[in-house]
Amino acid sequence: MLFEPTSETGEAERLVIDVGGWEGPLDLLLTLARGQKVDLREISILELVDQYLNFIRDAKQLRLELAADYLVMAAWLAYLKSGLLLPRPADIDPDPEELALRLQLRLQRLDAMREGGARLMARDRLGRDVFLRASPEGIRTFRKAAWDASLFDLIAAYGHIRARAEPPVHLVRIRHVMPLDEAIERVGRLVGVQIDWAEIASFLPTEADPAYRRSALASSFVAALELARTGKVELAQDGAFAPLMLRKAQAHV
Amino acid sequence: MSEESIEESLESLPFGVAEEDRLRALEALLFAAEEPLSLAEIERHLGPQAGLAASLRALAAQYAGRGINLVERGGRWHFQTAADLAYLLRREKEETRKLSRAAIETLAIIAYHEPVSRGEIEAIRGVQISKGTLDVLLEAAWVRPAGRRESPGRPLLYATTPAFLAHFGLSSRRDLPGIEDLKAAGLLDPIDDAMMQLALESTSEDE
Amino acid sequence: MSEESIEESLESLPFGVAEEDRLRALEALLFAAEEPLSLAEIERHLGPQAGLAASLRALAAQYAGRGINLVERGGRWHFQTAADLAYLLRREKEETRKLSRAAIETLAIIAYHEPVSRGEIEAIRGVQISKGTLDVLLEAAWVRPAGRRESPGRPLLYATTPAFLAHFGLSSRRDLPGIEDLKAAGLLDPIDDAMMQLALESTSEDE
Repeated sequence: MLFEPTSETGEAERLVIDVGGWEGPLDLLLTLARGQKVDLREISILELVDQYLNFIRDAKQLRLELAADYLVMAAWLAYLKSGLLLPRPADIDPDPEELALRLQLRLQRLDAMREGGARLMARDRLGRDVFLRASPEGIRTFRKAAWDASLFDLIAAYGHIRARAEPPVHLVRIRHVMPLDEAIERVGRLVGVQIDWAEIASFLPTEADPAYRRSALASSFVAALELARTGKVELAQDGAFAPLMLRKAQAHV
Repeated sequence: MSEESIEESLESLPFGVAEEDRLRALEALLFAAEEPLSLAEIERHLGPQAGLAASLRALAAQYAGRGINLVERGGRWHFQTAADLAYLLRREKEETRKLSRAAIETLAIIAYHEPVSRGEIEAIRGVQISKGTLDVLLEAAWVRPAGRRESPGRPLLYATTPAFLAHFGLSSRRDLPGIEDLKAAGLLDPIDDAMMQLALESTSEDE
Repeated sequence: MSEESIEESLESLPFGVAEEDRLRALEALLFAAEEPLSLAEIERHLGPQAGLAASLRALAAQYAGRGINLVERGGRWHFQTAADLAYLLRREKEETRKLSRAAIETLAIIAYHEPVSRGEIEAIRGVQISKGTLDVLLEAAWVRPAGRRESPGRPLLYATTPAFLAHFGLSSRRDLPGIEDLKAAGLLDPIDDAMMQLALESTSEDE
């Protein structure tokens, strides 16, 4: 057996491979070409074709089952042979001479790769001829994280948690106001002791809180209207935005 | 590299073979060995060697002062890198990384409430914390386990470390601003939410 | 790997430090490394090095003829035992796996022609290759997929790896046995269409 059978052998070519150890028709051709014992560049293609066709014929006589690609190659070679031997028009395409040359190149190339593979395998190979250290310590870079966080980040984060944790409570401030009842009572009382016209502002409390004074003014105004409606006070104003004057209702004559 | 093969005469480096060849063989043998080799083991490979110990010492002398040294430990020989170069082989590289939002919040809670259990941290944050979050803080040495609470489940407690104070420039935890300070600084305003989001969420792969 | 590691390494081997110290550092680093180291990887550990390649060559020269050699394989450097001492070391080493003939040829075709498609490999060998053949080479990490050819069908291409060069003791693909002669003879020219055609006419049980 020339070569070990390989995993590539299909069931159909098994017998062929087992007999000759070829991996496909090109491999067989190369083996036959090598048999001519000349440089592959000097090979006689016609002789090679005959050798191949003879091999196929013999194989058939031995009832060896040949894979289809061996037969395809045989047919192609037979065509090539006829092209090379028979007179032919000059412009036939493809030119049989060129086809022959191409076949030769293919054989050379396969041969070169086979040779290259063999020479690779024969080199001083790591783990077979040359050795590395069995258990190197290894070189390591430990990544140590230097965390980037500032005090502000920290306290801001805490503030954020607290803000998030305490649901916002909406407090409405109790504002200092003068309710209407109180204004009516107060304006009624003050007007009672007043003889003449007086500005509404003079009825307001003297407290400093401007908000309260504004509230008192509004309440007192509404109170004055109410008192006028019920006939307890009289109102007078010289013009728009002029001071509002009031006095106790006079007995009508 | 293609000195084909070997003069068979070297087979077991018998007497009389040049000392240099023996040193080469020892070098290769000790270099490729899985373990430090005793004299007996060396002889199992090279054949009986007269004056082997002397050869080893001679080889060790050749390597003295180099980046690789030949040393004897308990009767076994091996090559090792020179002790003063160890730092080249094991180096620490600092990498600045931003703490995730989950981590900084967890750290803040521990700082303000320590000692505090994980459950309490989660209650305060209102969010579960992943194991990785506490691991980051433990690894940074800002947080340490601080015993267990004597309550059902005996939960592990966490507290901050001196390294935490050092990193954040605090002389003690009392230096942390109180709630009133935070309020005054506007840090409790809900309005800050969006801003915090921006500030902290830039790196939050944590949860 | 992050690159921002350079600052602190300068302190270890600053410029102007004696060449001898650099050689020591290189020795130690290459000795301890688990994989062959490229110049870039060496600089990652030692910091930027002017004239690093020259130093490595100088170190390799110091080790030439010794039992251990410093070699460059595909731009990566490592120590290995001298080839002529293989017989001393081999006995306890496991036998390297025997490659099938198909695998050897396929490997050679890839190495000499890379990048090369499966169809081209089949054209050269004149036979279909089984999936297992390429798998063996891929598994040995001698061969890697190397993109696709921008031609109809966009076939996947294969090329060799640094591990291939290291295993077979090649500094680069230029060291492939006889590659210059084959190139000159036109035997490494691209596989032409006619040849592919011929290959495709063969039957296929494989695909």
